[in-house]
This record gives sequence, C-alpha cells and structure tokens, in this order.
Amino acid sequence: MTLKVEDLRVYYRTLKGDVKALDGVTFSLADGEIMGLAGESGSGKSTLGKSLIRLDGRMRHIGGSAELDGKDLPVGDTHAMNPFRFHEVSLIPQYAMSAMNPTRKIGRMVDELLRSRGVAPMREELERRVGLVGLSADVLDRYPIELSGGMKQRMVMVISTLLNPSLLIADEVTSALDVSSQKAVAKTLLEFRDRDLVKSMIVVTHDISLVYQIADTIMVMYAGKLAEKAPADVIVSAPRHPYTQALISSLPEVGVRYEERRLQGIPGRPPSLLDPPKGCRFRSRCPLAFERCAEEPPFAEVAPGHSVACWKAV
Amino acid sequence: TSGQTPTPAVQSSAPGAAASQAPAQGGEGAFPRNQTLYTGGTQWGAPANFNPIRNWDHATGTNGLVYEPLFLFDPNTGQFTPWLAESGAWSDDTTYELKLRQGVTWSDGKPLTADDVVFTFELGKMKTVPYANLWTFLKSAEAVDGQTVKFTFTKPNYQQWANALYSRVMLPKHVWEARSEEDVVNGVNDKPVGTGPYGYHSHDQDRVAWVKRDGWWATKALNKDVKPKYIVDIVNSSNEVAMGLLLQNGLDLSNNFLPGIANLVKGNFGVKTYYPEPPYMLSANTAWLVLNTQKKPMDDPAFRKAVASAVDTKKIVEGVYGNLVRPANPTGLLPQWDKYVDQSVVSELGFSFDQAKAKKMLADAGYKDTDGDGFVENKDGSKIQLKIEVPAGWSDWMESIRVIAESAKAVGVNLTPEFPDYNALVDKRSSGKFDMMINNERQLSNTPWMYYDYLFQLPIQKAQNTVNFGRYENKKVWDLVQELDGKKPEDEAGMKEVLSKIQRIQLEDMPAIPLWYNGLWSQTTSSVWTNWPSSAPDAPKSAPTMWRNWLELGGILTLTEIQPAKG
Amino acid sequence: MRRYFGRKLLIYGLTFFAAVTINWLIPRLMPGDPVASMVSRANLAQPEAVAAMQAYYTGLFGLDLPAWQQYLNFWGALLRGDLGISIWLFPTPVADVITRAVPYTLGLLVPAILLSWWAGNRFGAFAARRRLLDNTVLPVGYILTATPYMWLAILLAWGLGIVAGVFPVAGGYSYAMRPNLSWEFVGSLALHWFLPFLSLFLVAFGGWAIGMRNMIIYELEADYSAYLSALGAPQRLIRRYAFRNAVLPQITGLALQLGVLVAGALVTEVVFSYPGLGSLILKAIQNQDFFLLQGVFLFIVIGVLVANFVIDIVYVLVDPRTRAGMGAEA
Amino acid sequence: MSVVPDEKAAVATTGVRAEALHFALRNGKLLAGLTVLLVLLALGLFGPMVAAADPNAYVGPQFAPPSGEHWFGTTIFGQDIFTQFIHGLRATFLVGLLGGGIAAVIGMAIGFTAGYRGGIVDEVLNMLTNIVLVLPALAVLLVINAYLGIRSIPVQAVFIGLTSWPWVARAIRAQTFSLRSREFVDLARLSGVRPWRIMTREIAPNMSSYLFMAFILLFGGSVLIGASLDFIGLGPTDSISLGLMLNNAARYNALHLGMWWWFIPPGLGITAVVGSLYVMNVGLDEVFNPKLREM
Amino acid sequence: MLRLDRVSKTFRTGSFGGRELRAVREVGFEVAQGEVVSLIGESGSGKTTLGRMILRLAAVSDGSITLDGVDIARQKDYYRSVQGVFQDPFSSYNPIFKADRVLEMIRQRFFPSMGAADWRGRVESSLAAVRLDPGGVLGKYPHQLSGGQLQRLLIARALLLDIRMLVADEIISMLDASTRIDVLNLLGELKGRGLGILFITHDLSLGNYVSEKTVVLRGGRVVEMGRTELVFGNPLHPYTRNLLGSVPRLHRRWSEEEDAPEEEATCFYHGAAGRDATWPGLVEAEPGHFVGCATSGTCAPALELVR
Ligand SMILES: Nc1ncnc2c1ncn2[C@@H]1O[C@H](COP(=O)(O)OP(=O)(O)OP(=O)(O)O)[C@@H](O)[C@H]1O
Ligand SMILES: Nc1ncnc2c1ncn2[C@@H]1O[C@H](COP(=O)(O)OP(=O)(O)OP(=O)(O)O)[C@@H](O)[C@H]1O
Ligand SMILES: [Mg+2]
Ligand SMILES: [Mg+2]
Repeated sequence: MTLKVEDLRVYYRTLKGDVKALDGVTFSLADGEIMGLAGESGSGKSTLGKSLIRLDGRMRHIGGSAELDGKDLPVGDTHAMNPFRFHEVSLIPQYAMSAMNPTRKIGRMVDELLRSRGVAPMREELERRVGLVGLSADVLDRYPIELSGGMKQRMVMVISTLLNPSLLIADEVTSALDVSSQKAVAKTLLEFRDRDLVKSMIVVTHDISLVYQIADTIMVMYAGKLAEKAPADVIVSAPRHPYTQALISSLPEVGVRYEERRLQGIPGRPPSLLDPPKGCRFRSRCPLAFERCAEEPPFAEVAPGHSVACWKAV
Repeated sequence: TSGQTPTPAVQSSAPGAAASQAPAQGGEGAFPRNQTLYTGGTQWGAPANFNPIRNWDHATGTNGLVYEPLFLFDPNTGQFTPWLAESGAWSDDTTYELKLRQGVTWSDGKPLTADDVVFTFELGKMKTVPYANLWTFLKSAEAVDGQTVKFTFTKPNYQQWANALYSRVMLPKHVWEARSEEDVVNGVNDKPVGTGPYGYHSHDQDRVAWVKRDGWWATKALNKDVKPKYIVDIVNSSNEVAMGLLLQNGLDLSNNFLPGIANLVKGNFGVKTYYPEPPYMLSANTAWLVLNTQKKPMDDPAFRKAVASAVDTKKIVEGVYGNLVRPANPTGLLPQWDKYVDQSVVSELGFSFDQAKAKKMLADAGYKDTDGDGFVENKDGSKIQLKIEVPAGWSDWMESIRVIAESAKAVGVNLTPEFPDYNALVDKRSSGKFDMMINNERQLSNTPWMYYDYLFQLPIQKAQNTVNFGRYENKKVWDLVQELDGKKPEDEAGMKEVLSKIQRIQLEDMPAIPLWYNGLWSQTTSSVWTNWPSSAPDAPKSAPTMWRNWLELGGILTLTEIQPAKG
Repeated sequence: MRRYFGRKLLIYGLTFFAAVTINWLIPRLMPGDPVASMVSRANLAQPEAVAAMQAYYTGLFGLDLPAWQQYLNFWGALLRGDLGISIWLFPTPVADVITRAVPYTLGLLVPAILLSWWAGNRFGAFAARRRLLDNTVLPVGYILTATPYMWLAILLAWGLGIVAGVFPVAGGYSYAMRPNLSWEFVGSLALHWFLPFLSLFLVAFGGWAIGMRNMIIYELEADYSAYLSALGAPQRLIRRYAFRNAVLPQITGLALQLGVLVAGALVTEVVFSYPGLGSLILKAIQNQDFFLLQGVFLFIVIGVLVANFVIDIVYVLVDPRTRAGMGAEA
Repeated sequence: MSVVPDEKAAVATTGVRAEALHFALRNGKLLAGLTVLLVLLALGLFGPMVAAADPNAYVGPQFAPPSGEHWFGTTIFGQDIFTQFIHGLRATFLVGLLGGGIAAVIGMAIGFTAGYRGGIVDEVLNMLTNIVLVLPALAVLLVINAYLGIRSIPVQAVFIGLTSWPWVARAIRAQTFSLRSREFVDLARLSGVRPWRIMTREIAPNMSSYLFMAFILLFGGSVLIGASLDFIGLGPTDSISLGLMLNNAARYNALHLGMWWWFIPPGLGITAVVGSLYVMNVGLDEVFNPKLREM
Repeated sequence: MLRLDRVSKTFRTGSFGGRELRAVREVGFEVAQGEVVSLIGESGSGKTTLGRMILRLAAVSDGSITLDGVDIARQKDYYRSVQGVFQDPFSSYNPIFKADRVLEMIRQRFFPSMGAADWRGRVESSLAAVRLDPGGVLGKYPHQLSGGQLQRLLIARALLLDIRMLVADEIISMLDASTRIDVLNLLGELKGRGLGILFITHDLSLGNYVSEKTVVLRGGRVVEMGRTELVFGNPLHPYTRNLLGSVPRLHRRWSEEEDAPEEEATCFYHGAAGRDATWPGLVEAEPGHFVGCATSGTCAPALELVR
C-alpha cells in the first residue's frame, strides 16, 4: 500500500467563510496503481492533489492524515513536508505550460534544482528520460519558450519524476492539448509507471474517457467528498453511485448520434462548498434520493476494491 | 522685524565648509591665497572673449586691468584723472589736443604712441563698433607727433567727448591693424596685449585669472601699485553660490545683488558694504518706470504725473529690496549728480507719493470711473486696461511691478503685471508695443547728459533699441539736450542753466518716472584684503567694484588701495 | 533579432528626427526675435550700426534664408557636429560649451543611475515578502520616490552642507583650485560630487526598490515559483530565479525612467550649481541663449536615445525570450 | 516611479468588487494615503478661501521664523509662507489634475484606439508612442516653456499632459489587446454595438481600477514635473506654486540665511501629495490584486 | 443557405504586416437549413477563424461567403439572421455587468421601439426554448450562473432574433461532462426548428453526436468532408483516421487496438496541407464524401505526381 489517506479535511479560508473543498476523504492507493480522479469542476480534485504535497498558502489543513510507504506524510506541516517533496511525492502541475523558469535553459534549471535538493546532477539519466518521452536531448539546451505545449508538458513530466517518487500527482495534464498530443502524454504516464519510475499515480482529470485509457482505478469526487472508487472498468461499465452513473451516461461516444440515442445530462448544480448541506451532497440532484439521504452515507466498500458513498448502493 | 538675524547655522558653517572651499595651501595649480584677490558678480557665464570692443560681454577685467583708457573719471568728485593721457585740452572750439604719457609700454614691450590712439578711435569708423557714433561729430584724429593727437570736430559735443575720453580703452595698433571688421567686433582676442597692470593668466569655465605684470607705468609715474598678485574673477552661477562663497571667505569682493545681505552686514559675519546702514551701497543707476507716450492714456502728461504720485516707491525699497536701494529723486538723477538738480524746479514741480493727490489729479484731468468697476476710464469713456511688464525671472523687478500695479489699482488705474520672456519684451520695447515697463540701462557717468539723451533722444526710429523707449517726442527738449552736449564739462554754470530748463520740461511732462536707484552692489570681506572703500572717514572712496566700465570709474584705484591682511 | 534591432533603430531614428524638428521649429514659433535681443545687448545707438549688427547675426544664424533651406542647413550643420554659436558665451561654439559640461553630468548620472538601480533592486528584492522590512523600510522608499529631486538636494545641501559643514554645496570643484592631476584636486572633485550624487541616488533608489519589490512578488507568485516549491526547492533558489526574472522588466523600466532621471539630474545640478548640462540649461534659459538650449536639448535627446539603445542591447542579451524572437513589445 | 500596476489587476468582477471594497476599507496604505491626500486637498481647496487672497502680499515682518501669527513664518519680503503654501497646494493639485487628466485622456485614447483597431493604426500609434516615450519629457518641456514663454499653471499643465502619456498608452494598449480578444467584445459586436461604445462601455469599465491607478501615477508625475519646471524658473508668474516657492527660497538665499521655514514646507507639501498618491496606488494595487496582499 | 466558396484568410503579422500567415485556405462548403455542420480539426487549424469570418468579425481575404446567394459583407442587418456563441461562457459576459445585459444589447439595437411587456414575452419565450427559468437567470451576475446556464443564455440571446444560422465555436469544451450534453441536445432541438448550425469542435465524438455533415480541417485546408456517417464510418484521409484513433473511448482502450500505421509518409501531401501551389483539391471519393487526398491507393493526384 503506497498511500493511505484518512479522513482528510482541507478548507480554504475566504472572506465569506471556509470553503470546505475537501471534507473527510479516506482512500488508499496500492503499489503501482494509477488512479484516475474524476469529478465535476470544483469538486475538490485539485485540492486533494495539492493537499498531499501541501502547496497553496490559503489551504488550511483541518484534520486527517496521510501515510506514504508506511511513513507519516506531514500533510499539515509545510516545513516538514519539504523533504518529501520531489523525493517521495511529486507533482505535475495543471500549468505545465508556464511551470519552467522562462529565463533558464532547461538543463541548467534542472541541475540547479537538483543541487538545491542535495542531489548530484544526473545529466545522463536526464537525457535518457528525455529520450524516453520522445524528445531529443538537446531540448535541455533550450529555453522553455522554444518548446511547444506538448513538449513542455512532457518535459515537466520528466522533471517531476526524476527522483523516482513513490507518488506522482498529475493534475489535468492533458486538458490543454489536442487529441493526438493527449494520447501521447497519457501513454507516457503509463510508461513511467510500467518502467517503475514512479510507484503510483493520481491522475486528476475531468475527462473520464481519457483517464479510463490508462488508469487502473478511478475515483469520483462530488462536492468535496468521495462518491465512488473502483477499478476503471467497473466505474465505466457498472457504476454503483447514481452520480457516477449519470456522469457516465452523459458521455457521448463516437457512434452515438443525437437522432438515434438522446443522452441525458444531470440536472441542477452542485452545492456550494461554503455551507454544504448535511447528508448526501448529491441528494438534491439525485433521481434515487430518499429520506435516508439526509444522513451522510459512509464511503463503504461494496465489493473488493469498490467503495461507494450511497445508501442505495450498500 | 527686519532686525532678525539669521540662525547661527550660517555662522557655524563657516569653518567646516571653509576647509573645503578655501584655497589649498601651496597645492599645485592653486593660487596662493594671501596673494590672490577673488572677485565675483560681473561674469555670469564662462569667459568667452577678451575683446575690449565687446564691452558688454568680454571677460571681467579685460577693460581696466589689461586695456586702459586715456583718463579715469571719479563720479564722487566729478574729476577726470589723466591716465594714459598726460593731459588733454580744447585748443579751440572744435579741436581737442591730447598729450600722451611718456614711457607707457604695451605688455609686449612696444611703446604706446599717438598712432595707437588714432588707430583706436578710427576703428569707430566701422559701423558695428559701439563707438561708431563718435564719428557723427568727429571729423578727424591725427597724430601730431609720437605723443600728441589732434582731434577735429564738425560739432563739438563736449559732454559726449568727455565720456569717450575715459570710457574707451586704447588698443595697440600693431596687434589690431591687420584685423577685419568681423574679427574686431566678434573676435575672441585670446592673447590680449594691453597697457594695464595685469596680464592674462588663465581661464576656465568658471573663472578668469589675471596675473600682475611687471613694469606697469603707473607704479613709476603715479606711485600707484596694485596689490594682489593674482586676480581671480569667479563666474557667478547664482546668488546663493556667491553668498555661500562670501560667507566662507571664498570671495573677497562680491558685486552681486544679494537679497538679505543687510542681515549679514548687521550680524557678525565679516561681510561689509560701503555704508554700514541703508542703503548700504553706492548708487549706480536709476530704475525708470517707462511709459509708452504714444499710447492712450499715457500720452497725457496729467495721467503720467498722476501715476508718478501713485507709485509707492517706499514699499518697493523696503519690502522688495529690504532698503538695499534708495528712492529716486523726482528727476531721477543719481546722488552723484545732486549738484545738477535744480532744487527749485523740483520743489515746484516734483512729485511725491500721495495717492489722494493722484486720485485728484486723475479726476481733474478727466479720468473718471464712469461704469462703476472701481477703475477710471479714458476721457472718451473707453476702458483703461494697462499692462506693466518686466522679463520673467527677474525676480526683484517682478516683485516691484506687483507693488506698482497694486499702487495703480489703489488710485483706480487698472494695471496688471505681466512677465513676458526677455526676448519678447525686447521686441515690444523696441517696437513700442508695451504700456509700461521698468528699465535701468543707463549707468552713472560723467554727465547727466547721458540720462537726458536716454530720455529724450530724437528722432524716433522704427526700432528704439537703447534710448527713449517711451517714444516721447518733444523737439524742444531734445534741442536743449543737444545744447547741453555743447557745454564744456568745466562750464558748470552753463550746464546748470540748460539742465534747469530740461528738468522743468521733464517734471511737467514726466515721460518716464524715476523709481529708485539701484546700488553699486558690493560686499567685501577682510580676511585676506583690507582697506576696502567705505563711508568710514579714513577709508578709500573709490568704487569697490569689478563691474564692466566701472574700473575706469575708479575701480582700478580700489585695487591700488587695498592691503593684505596681517597674519 | 535583426528585425528587432531594425525596428528599434527605426524608432530611434524617427525620434531623433522629431526632436531635431521640434528643436528647429520652436524658436521660430516663439514670441520675439532672438537677434533683436542680442543686438539690444550690444548697446548700439546708431540705427546703421543696429542694422549692420542685425544683418551680421542674421547671416550668422542663417535666419535670412527660406525656411526649408534653413531646415536643411540645420541638419547639415548638425551632422557636421556644428550646433551653432552660443549667444551667452559669444563667440564660443555651442559644441564646446556642451563638451565642457558633459563630463560633469555624466559623472553624476552614470554612477547615480547604475548604483541606484543595482542597490534599489537588491534592496527591493530583499525586502519583498519579509514582513518587517516591507512594513518599515519600504514606506521610506515611497517617500523617497515622491520627493522632488530638487527638494532632497536642497535638504542635503542645507543639512550636510551648510549646517554640518561637511560638504561644499556649490561648484564642480573648489573655486580656489585649478584643474590638475593631483590628489587634492581629485579629492575636491569627489567632495563636490558627493551631495548631488547622493540626492539623485536616493530618489532613484526608492523608486527601484519599490518597483522591484512589486515585481518580485509577482514573480514569487508565478507558476514556475510554485512549481519549484512544489518540488521542494529552497526559498533561496526560488528567490534567485524570481530576482533574475524581475530584473528584466526593471531593465525596461530603466529605459523608461531615463528621461526622468536626466530631468532629476538637471534640477539637482541647478541646486548645487554643478557645472553640468543642467546648470547650462538654466543659464541658457536665463540668458535667452537659444542656440545653447537647442544644443543641450539635442545632446540630451541623443544621450537618452543612445542609452536606450544600449539598454535594448543589454535586454536582448539577458532575456532569452527576446533572443528567441518573441519581440519585446508589450 | 516604476510602480506600474499589473494588468492582471485590471479585470474585476463584481464579486471581486465587493471583496475589493472589503479590502479597501482595511488597507492601511490606501487609507493613510487617502487621508493625507484629502487633508491636503481640503487645505488647498478651502484654505485660500479662509486665508488672505493674495499669497504674494507683504503682510508681515520680513524674515520671521514660524510663530503663532505666521504659522510657517515669512519670506524675505514679509510674505506669509502659510498663505503661499495653501495657494501653492491648490496650484499643485491643479497641475496634477489637469496634467494627469490630459495625459490620461490622451493615453487612453491612443491606447484604446491602438489596441482595439490593431493593424496599421496600431503600428502608427505605437510608433508615435515610442517616439514620445524616448524623448526626455522634461527636456522637451524646458525647451517649449523657455521658447514659448509659458507662464501660467493651466498652460503648463497642458504641456505636461501632452508629453507624459506614453507609458499609459502603452499599458492600456496591451490591456485593450487582451480584452479585445475576450468574447464579450465579440458578442457586443454581434449585437451591433459601435466600436466607440464598445471601447467605452465594454472595455474601459473592465480596466477601471487600472485606469484609476494610472491616473494616480500620472497625477503624481505631473506634480513632480511641474515642480521641476517651476524650480528652474519656468513656473507661473501670475500666481504661486510649491515649486515656485522652492525656487524663490533658493534664489533669495534662504539656505544661507538659515530660513529653513521657507524651503521645507513647499518640498514637504509636494512630497506629501505625491507620496500619498503613490502609497494609495500601492494600496489599491493590493486591493485589486490578491497576490500582492500581505500574507 | 450559407455558402462558403474558396474562402481564404491571410493574417498579416510582424511589424507593418511584414509576414503573412495563411490561416484558412480555399475552404468551401455549405450549411443548409436545419442542418448541423461540424467543423473538426486540431488546434490552430483555422476553425475559429472561419467562424469569425462567417460572423463578419474578421474580413474575408479571398473567396466569398454568401447567405442565400448574397455576399454577407453586403447584407444589412446580417446579425438578425446569423449569430454566434463562443467557447468560453465566462468571458462571453462582461464580468462587471449583469448577465442579462447581453439580452438588453439586442433590444437596444434591434428592437428599440418594442414595449416592455412585448419584450418580456419575447425574452421568456426564448428562455423557454433553451429551458432556462427566467427567475433563475435574469438579474444575476455572470459569476452567479453556471457555465451551462451561461451558454444557454447566449443561445437564448441569439434566438431573440429570428436567426437562421448559428455559429457555435467550441461552445461545450469548457463545460463539465454533465452539462455538456444538455447544450448539445439543445443544438439538436434547434436544428429541428430549422436553424442551420456550424458546430466547431475538436472533440470528434461530440461532432459526431449532433451533426449531419462533417468538415475536417488541417492547416487551414479541408482534408475531408461529407456526411457525418460517411466520414466517421469510412475515414479516407490518414489524418482523419489518426484523429479518430486518438479519441479516447469508453469501453475500449487504446492498448486493445493496434496503433494505426504511420501512413503520413506515404503521400507527399498528407503532411503538407501547408504547402500551397500544388494542392490537388477535393476529390469526391463516394457520393457526398470528399477527400483532399486519400490513402496512397486512391489518391489520384498524388499518384500522378509520384509518377
Ligand atoms: N485558493 C482558493 N481559495 C478559495 N477557494 C478555493 C481556492 N482554490 C480552490 N477553491 C475552491 O475549492 C473548491 C475545490 O477546488 P478545486 O480546485 O480542488 O476543484 P477541482 O475539482 O480541481 O476543479 P477543476 O476541475 O475546475 O480544476 C472549489 O469550490 C474552489 O472554488
Ligand atoms: N488575429 C490573428 N492574427 C494573427 N494570426 C491569427 C489571428 N487569429 C488566428 N491566427 C492564427 O491563425 C491560425 C488559425 O487560428 P484559429 O484560432 O482559427 O485556430 P483554431 O482551429 O480555432 O484553433 P483552436 O482549436 O486552438 O481554437 C493559428 O495559427 C493562429 O495563430
Ligand atoms: Mg483542478
Ligand atoms: Mg478556436
């Protein structure tokens, strides 16, 4: 078990009050697992990713803990987190296009970064990995702006995984790319895992069909809470949570045509995280909702490796 | 209270700052302090030429220290002192014979001869030489022998000639004869060869230095010797700098207008002026309120006289100048010319500050406020809206015309101060497109004729560049002025007779209103040189100044009077 | 890259052209006649002499030709380095007058600009996001930038010069000295240089410090900084990168501020009667010496343009983004 | 000086608006700057009504240090320095307002037009901007003022305004560029809205905070340039300004005569006006731009 | 109805327009009433540019666009019949004004004299058409509404006018999966009401879902176009195939299919939509299915050139 997250709560402090972006999240990640993290915008996916490496200054750790490779991950302590970063937990940010210092050659920047983390520069390994993602070694002698979007994205992937972290968090790494680059990047992620460069991975995305291509498991979030986690195929073909079901059935696929089969969206909007309702947060949009839903459903395992937070699913 | 002394800060500053300002002892390139006279206040820009012809912008001392005139004139006593000339006299009504002093040599060793004198005066035949006008009445100048020159006149303008005798410096023919007109008038003349006590030493952007020359003729001939080995005239960059230098003994003689100097004189700062109390300075020229007599209502003598009575000169003298100047006599003649003022005419016709009287005079003359705006109208009922102008940036004058405008308003004359650019004002002045302005361009000289020439000269030109800016046309008085010119300087009674007639017309007509006498700005310190001219009984009475044209008025004598301070 | 410089040069060329044209045009729009005022100084009474003098000066300054020819001649003379003859210091050529003043101005400006830029940026970067410094020292920076150059100069002259008597308050070197190669003279130069330098330096320093402080905060918030801290890079490295990137806009800022700094130097010189271009301008204005004014103006324009160009080159050298052909335009 | 607001600060949403107000009311810099500015403004506006009408009148003893009667002392002529100060403040505000206003208007007009129209119009305007940008403004003003004999505050302010707009034009151009490609602008065009109205009603309001900050900086800049001109002796002749007071103090040897009360107030006045503007600007920057807020 | 005929767009870039960028090249197709045409292509292929030209937001450099046979540049009140909706619902609204200001602008320009009650009725009916509740959206600020609501409000805005043609440029790509489908369905309904729709997208599955016709763009050129089921069912151009192969699908992983062979290299033109002079033009491979250049076997012009 690489990662164990226990009842993690992270709020954002705002003028209007706390945004309960992550409100009690418990899950675990097996060795070598690639987990897709899906959900509507604003459901707390990025927050979860960031809280595991403790990034945002406005983020407040309210409670809960995380354990990585049996060691406590200090998710509540910025300072203590630092040794883990890069070495143990690493991140491919959503903003890969601007993640590299524009005024340093990439190779030099990596050298300086490594040295500052007390690691000897590893040019050869770097070049090898650059080759692995399909770039030529001379990108290291270039400035970030001289690379295209896809190239930058891949370069950041190389940098983030350079120290073979146990956990890699990839936040929306493909959403800015077009379909063919998306495919290439996604395949690279897969390859990193297959080559053991990273032990396990959380791939944050809102494109379920894409994450389905590479993930072993998919976890669906809704309004700051977990809705369902299951192996990818199960999520796609036999979801148990009404939200997951609605989500999957609203995805048009090649071949599905308006005239032939009318897809349905999910009516309504997710609740505000400032003051979320008690009980199941999907209740107001849920076609299956009943009285019990006023109570909060546990995120319970309904089958091996399949957990759902819904009274109806239990 | 104007008795307020400045804060001690100034005093305490002196020692510390002096360390940095005072001449370096014995350092290479420094002038030994105890042999050097530091002066300032004449030169406002880097010394650019040493051309004695350009007596409006040559380096300080070019005329006087290097080039010398035939005579000196002492304005206090009214006496001419033979200088390069040994003597001079009218042999008949139209012939003047001049005897040169023996043994005067140019700094290049050649002797001064009658030919040089003839040459110098004949340069005036070039139209652009400032004394070209001499040749309107001078017929010829001939060298009779090596030491004698005979001048023949078509019309003997004695007064003007007397003026020329001390105000024109002599040039060496052998150096100048090859020069073209352009070179004569506009040349730099960077190696001046003169007869005077000093020679060129060096110059820089911010100074010119003169070094004492051996064998100056006056040492032997008159037993007079200039004391400083070096004279360093410092280019003024501003009043503040001059004040600072003066306070730190960086200047021995400052000829600047320094506002607030009275406080320093009264305090214990080691700064002295000619008089220890107001007006502190000798007078040097008259500031006139020039009225454009060709414009309504300034064309009306009654109006002009009313304005004269309205102006609160005392307020200017005290408020603006802090008593550094003194109010002018109604004739405007400088105190040095007191004897030429006909007091009976003045007491009969002279004006004094009296706003009630001014109002009455206006009313009597028909200037009434008919539309009730508080200002009087022209006799024909049209509005009077006048402007009084001085160049922008001339701050004491700017202040002064504010006072004048206020005064005028107080008697119901709508007068507003304006401050055009100097050039614009020169334009307006010469073309007669102004209402009122202040001017003080005529300086003290040997003769009040100068002032009346300035006030009354005819004919009016399209451009009035130097005289009669008010375009006052009065043939009768101009004839009298010319008659005055025809009086010999020693004929004091004859002069007075004409002057009395002129002054009568002047005071009746008031073409320009004398306001105050500007001082011969001069502040001295005694740490290195003492015995400066002052009103004290035993002190020299020569002019304590390096101003242009003033060395000939006795400034050079000051240099022979001062003494090194002991110790 | 060549395009970039070509474009820049075009702008500088046009600017210079505009400046020269303004320079040529304005005296011709002004009220009054410069020749007349020159002549009036010579105290000539005779109309003929006045006319002769007038003709002489008019010819000298080429005012008798048709306007287009005057304009062309103006350019011709300019390209020969002939800026005319000073009226105030007649008959010194304007170029000579300026040449004498330039070392002083440059000696003041160049160190003041470079040092204030360097120190201001360092300090601003250091203070940013450090609460104590940010709240205590930076307000001083605001006050310094808001201070008119001449006022600070006056305060320094008064406080350190007149009251404390430590520094002289006027001139380029002691009036009692003649320029020579001795330590004494150099010491005197330095002593006179210090206060004007200090007042220029302080005002500019405040500006740079504040500018840098704001810039670097943006940089510290930039994505690449966030990424670096996500990878656990120490603050030191992040700040170093941020500084490097924040300095780049400050270089452009230097180009933008150049005019202001030159202006500051001019008024500062006036306060200290420092014998540079500023004092020269003042004199030219006071003496209606338009040829000198024109000359100084042109010199300043050329100086600023050249400095701008140097800054452009430096910018290209240090910023890979422009080198990669992005162009530096906003 | 180089306190140029970030463009990210420009676009404010209403949510941000309420938030901005919240932060504005708590921003010490903004409040302090505003307070000082308002006090000085009130002094400049109402002071002259209460005090003597003519700041140049000789009202008291000459050379008097501050006292109960003459709060800031008197000049060498016996003018009341406090009276001059409040009149000068008024002139200072006038120069700032007029000069800054004109520069802002020109800068905005050019910036908007260049940014919105793009293409050759942009090229030409951009060229013009760059030209004016590298011309040293004060030198130009000196020459113009000296030649044309500009001696009144409004005219002076106009000329200052005419030369100090380029950086604003540049910044606004860049912002307009990015706002122009926003889709709401396209949508307005699809609704048949005319370009001028798009600029004024759609684009400009989105930059209002930025425009305001730019105006503040221009205001301060104009005050400083105006004071420099006055100090060199190219100031107004028909009235008083703080720069002119400094000029007079320097010219009449206030330094050597130890009349500190003559040269300290005007300089302090200018510094206070400009400084409070700058501090306000930083405060505003923090209000509009969350990144700059203190953490 | 709307017809594009050899439409090209050249941007001038660089200083004083020194460089040219040809974003759209000789594109021609037609949108009929009640028809959705989807325009598909990778980033930078010129989709948006084309849409903007149709909306008269950008000038046509070459070729012509006509509506009912009349050049759109010469049409008065063009926007009464043709309207557009854009990609980013949040930036389609001026953030400092209320959202319904977009409706108000229509009123000011096109219905200045309409009475308040009439207007209200019109607004309500078009809101009803996009299934929005008037009380839920009117008087609100953009940030108070969801992306789907905002996009639907924009469509309602277009419906206030009796439009016949709607250009929808990536209108769903910023939306969540669940709201996406609502907007797509709305487009389906609109075509039922006789609107012609140009649906611009880079997501092939979405284009496939609603459109009758598909146009695939690459580098500004049409590489393949035709009836949707033909283009998707039998993609002829290797580029189209490549795109289709990259689309992630539910229930089928990439790993389960063999990678499409790199066909690009076989034909001189495939990778070279950018090269001008010798572009062969569209060939009708089967009725209603055009291809710019097909695989080597059927690519007649290429074969000709290879010889
Ligand atoms: N810095 C912040 N301050 C205040 N609230 C924040 C902040 N960052 C995120 N939030 C709020 O926290 C909630 C979760 O945000 P998060 O970014 O984790 O969502 P997400 O699922 O990643 O969405 P997306 O798919 O749009 O990236 C949202 O409601 C968001 O508005
Ligand atoms: N205003 C413009 N000036 C210059 N070039 C432009 C302009 N607008 C678009 N382009 C260029 O034209 C090309 C086509 O752009 P367009 O926006 O039409 O592509 P797109 O297919 O919509 O791409 P995306 O999927 O990224 O929206 C691109 O190379 C783009 O850089
Ligand atoms: Mg996210
Ligand atoms: Mg697009």
